[in-house]
Amino acid sequence: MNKLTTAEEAVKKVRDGDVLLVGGFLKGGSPETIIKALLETSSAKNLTVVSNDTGTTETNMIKVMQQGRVVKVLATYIGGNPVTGQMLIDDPESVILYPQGTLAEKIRCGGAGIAGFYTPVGVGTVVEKGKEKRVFEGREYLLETGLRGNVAFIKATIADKAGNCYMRGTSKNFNAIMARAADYVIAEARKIVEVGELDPELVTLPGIFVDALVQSEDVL
Amino acid sequence: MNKLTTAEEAVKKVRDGDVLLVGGFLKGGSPETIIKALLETSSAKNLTVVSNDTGTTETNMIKVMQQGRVVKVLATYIGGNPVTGQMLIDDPESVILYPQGTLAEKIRCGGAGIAGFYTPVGVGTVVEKGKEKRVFEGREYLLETGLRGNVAFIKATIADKAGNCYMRGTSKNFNAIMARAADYVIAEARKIVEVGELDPELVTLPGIFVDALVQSEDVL
Amino acid sequence: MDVKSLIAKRVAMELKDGDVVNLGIGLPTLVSNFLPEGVNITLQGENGMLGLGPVKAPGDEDYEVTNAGGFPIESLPGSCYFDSATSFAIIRGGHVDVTVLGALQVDAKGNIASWMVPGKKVPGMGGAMDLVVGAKKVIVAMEHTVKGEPKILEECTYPLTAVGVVKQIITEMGVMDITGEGIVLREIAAGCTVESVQSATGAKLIIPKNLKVMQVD
Amino acid sequence: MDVKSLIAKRVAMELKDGDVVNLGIGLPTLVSNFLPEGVNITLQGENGMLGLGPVKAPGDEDYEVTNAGGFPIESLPGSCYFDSATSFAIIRGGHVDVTVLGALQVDAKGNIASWMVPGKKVPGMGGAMDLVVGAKKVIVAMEHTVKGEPKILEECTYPLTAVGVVKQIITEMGVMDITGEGIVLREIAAGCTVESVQSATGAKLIIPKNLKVMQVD
Repeated sequence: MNKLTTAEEAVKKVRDGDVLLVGGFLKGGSPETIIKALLETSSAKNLTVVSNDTGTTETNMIKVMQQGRVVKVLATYIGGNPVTGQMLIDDPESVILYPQGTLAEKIRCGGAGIAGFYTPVGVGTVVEKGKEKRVFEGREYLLETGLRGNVAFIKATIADKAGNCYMRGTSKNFNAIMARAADYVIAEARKIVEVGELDPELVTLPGIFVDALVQSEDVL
Repeated sequence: MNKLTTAEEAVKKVRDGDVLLVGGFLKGGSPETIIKALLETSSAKNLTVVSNDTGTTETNMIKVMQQGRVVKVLATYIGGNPVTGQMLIDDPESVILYPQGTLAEKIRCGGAGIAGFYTPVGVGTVVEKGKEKRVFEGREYLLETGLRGNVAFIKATIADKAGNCYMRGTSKNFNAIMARAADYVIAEARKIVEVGELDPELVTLPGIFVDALVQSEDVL
Repeated sequence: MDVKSLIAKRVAMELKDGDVVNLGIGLPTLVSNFLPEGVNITLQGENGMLGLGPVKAPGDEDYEVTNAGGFPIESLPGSCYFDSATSFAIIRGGHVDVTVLGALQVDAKGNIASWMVPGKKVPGMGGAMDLVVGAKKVIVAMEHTVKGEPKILEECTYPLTAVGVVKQIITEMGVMDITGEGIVLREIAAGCTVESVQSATGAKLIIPKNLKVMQVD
Repeated sequence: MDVKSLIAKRVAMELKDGDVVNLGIGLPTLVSNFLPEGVNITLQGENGMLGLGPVKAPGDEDYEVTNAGGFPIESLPGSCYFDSATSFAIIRGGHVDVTVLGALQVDAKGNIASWMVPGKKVPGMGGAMDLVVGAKKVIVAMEHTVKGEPKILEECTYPLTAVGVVKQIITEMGVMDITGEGIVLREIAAGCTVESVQSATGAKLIIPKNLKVMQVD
């Protein structure tokens, strides 16, 4: 199964109203080639973006947001993207902030068939608003639920044509987990090799999770 | 921090009444050198053993159990160890069986500070007995809680002296997760190298989780 | 062809190119021997692997790469490995397309009993409960009866592995789909009659107008 | 020595050989410059790394190995990398010995407010809530006041990062432990008086008999 295609072709899967899981941590491991294709060749709107940070002023997501196509954001830190900051000011309901570990775990659970989990993080803060609080062994925890997306955009360092991805260093971040929690997964890779050329022990993400593989232009 | 010691020295940390998390999947990745030291040099009793399978007739855990030192077992499959099978017959409360993914996730949560999680596995079976059942989006789930141990026994293929462990192939199994969920972790490695000699990308288990490192006799 | 191979061969015809498949121990492991031309599947081992190859010959025993039965196996190009929590995140999360397993009993509601016989030594459920709940499609591959007694029932009497998960049953007598209305006999083995299949089955079979003969070649 | 370096140097003295430490952005990152002889620590980056080395010089920018501020860094021998879920499993699971971070406000109950000022643009909490709840010891390293106003209070007025998690506060005026009785001034900076520290503090300080002078050399 050769999953190789172009970013333009792959982003055609994004529909109006979709929830997009977008990997990366600030500039690190950000799937810029795919986001650029979304920016330039897709007209999908009313999008929800789930991202650690929605990038920075140097990355492409801010431009998609400037097109008014993103109506909701789920993130942990938005200090690098003033458009997201402004969205939160204009409509506090449009940007939901989570503790970083809670967002990561919500996504992991979404991909792992787990409906919800109890975390001690956020107890006694604004994060607990509207959430069930429960005591286990004398300590309070919040119930957080699993999170999935329609499409995930992720970046790898090396991928084979079956979609097995090696994500080097800290570029694993949200890339490795978001790819497991979306119905359709688009991966860009800096280098693409034949099946069998990637050391099995270096596979960060099994190829079964990847639907479309595109060559990264590595624009950062 | 050189964590290198002997198995005999390391198992002195095991106390009467401890919960032991024992890695391995049947013979694969079983920490036999450490279990052998427990068998031959420790007198700790009233032990609870958490293990995928409590090994086979060819591995050492069965001998520890024959010494009458294991009073409780948490496992998923015990078909390879007739002593565990007999324990279950003699006292159904002494052997708790979990679906394999549930046991794995309980241990992961124990190590990850998550008090509990909702899984659809086991609904409508004997596994649901005594557990909270809850509906999320029309589907029933069981609440399972995190699980931790006092001491973990694990096996690695290569470890550096700081305890960073590479577990090759399917030997990762329960080894990689149990080491994150115990107060004291003893790792045996088939090969031990200097810090810096192990490729960071091959580290299955960060060294911060390992307290004592011993040379595996690789008895299997 | 022996009965087990016949069943395995018919199961193999249900698999699609690209499917991620978990094969239970015993008869189901035979399925990979009978994949149709052009159908490449990826085998998942719940002990932590994707891309399982054949079992190794005795003497070449590497216990760091085994299948879920604990036997050393070959690793195919494009394979990878992971810990047990990650393995069951894959399974529970719906990323396995098909799981094929045997059963002690299956019933008209799609319930399956496959892990213990009351009064006998209990081996444990291993990964079976996770697999049947998590996989997108569950196929039970088994002999139609045991010692002449039906294994396909109106309602399972043994402790369940899961509720309402089985989509299809394939035996040496035929191919059955489990539907909201009950068990539909889609295909019948050459040499069987509807009456003979029904009499070997403990649940009422629905016989469709387009009942076909089970083809395994 | 400037005030920030002084604070960082005193914080470094709290770290023990072998500690796993997460340093927040800003002043806390300076701590690793001042580790005492014989104290080797492992730095954790919540973006997915253990064994962080120094920030790289501009021009050598590898965005696949960064710190949690997004800056390319060196990787030390014995380092390793992991995804965000695994990183926070490490943090939430209590495997980080010490987290050092700045704060907007800290109070006598160990509450900390560090992520938003009401009425100002909200950057988000990032990993701070997880870090302060998960770490075995939380040290707040900050300047004692902001524009002359106390940051150490009886009760935080800004939205909290977490409840009852701060164990120690280190400022240019002293070292304070948060106890069940309130804030104990353990060490006082040379040149300060108990009165000057108290007047810069919005909570009643408990002054122990063995109050020491803060040493940073």
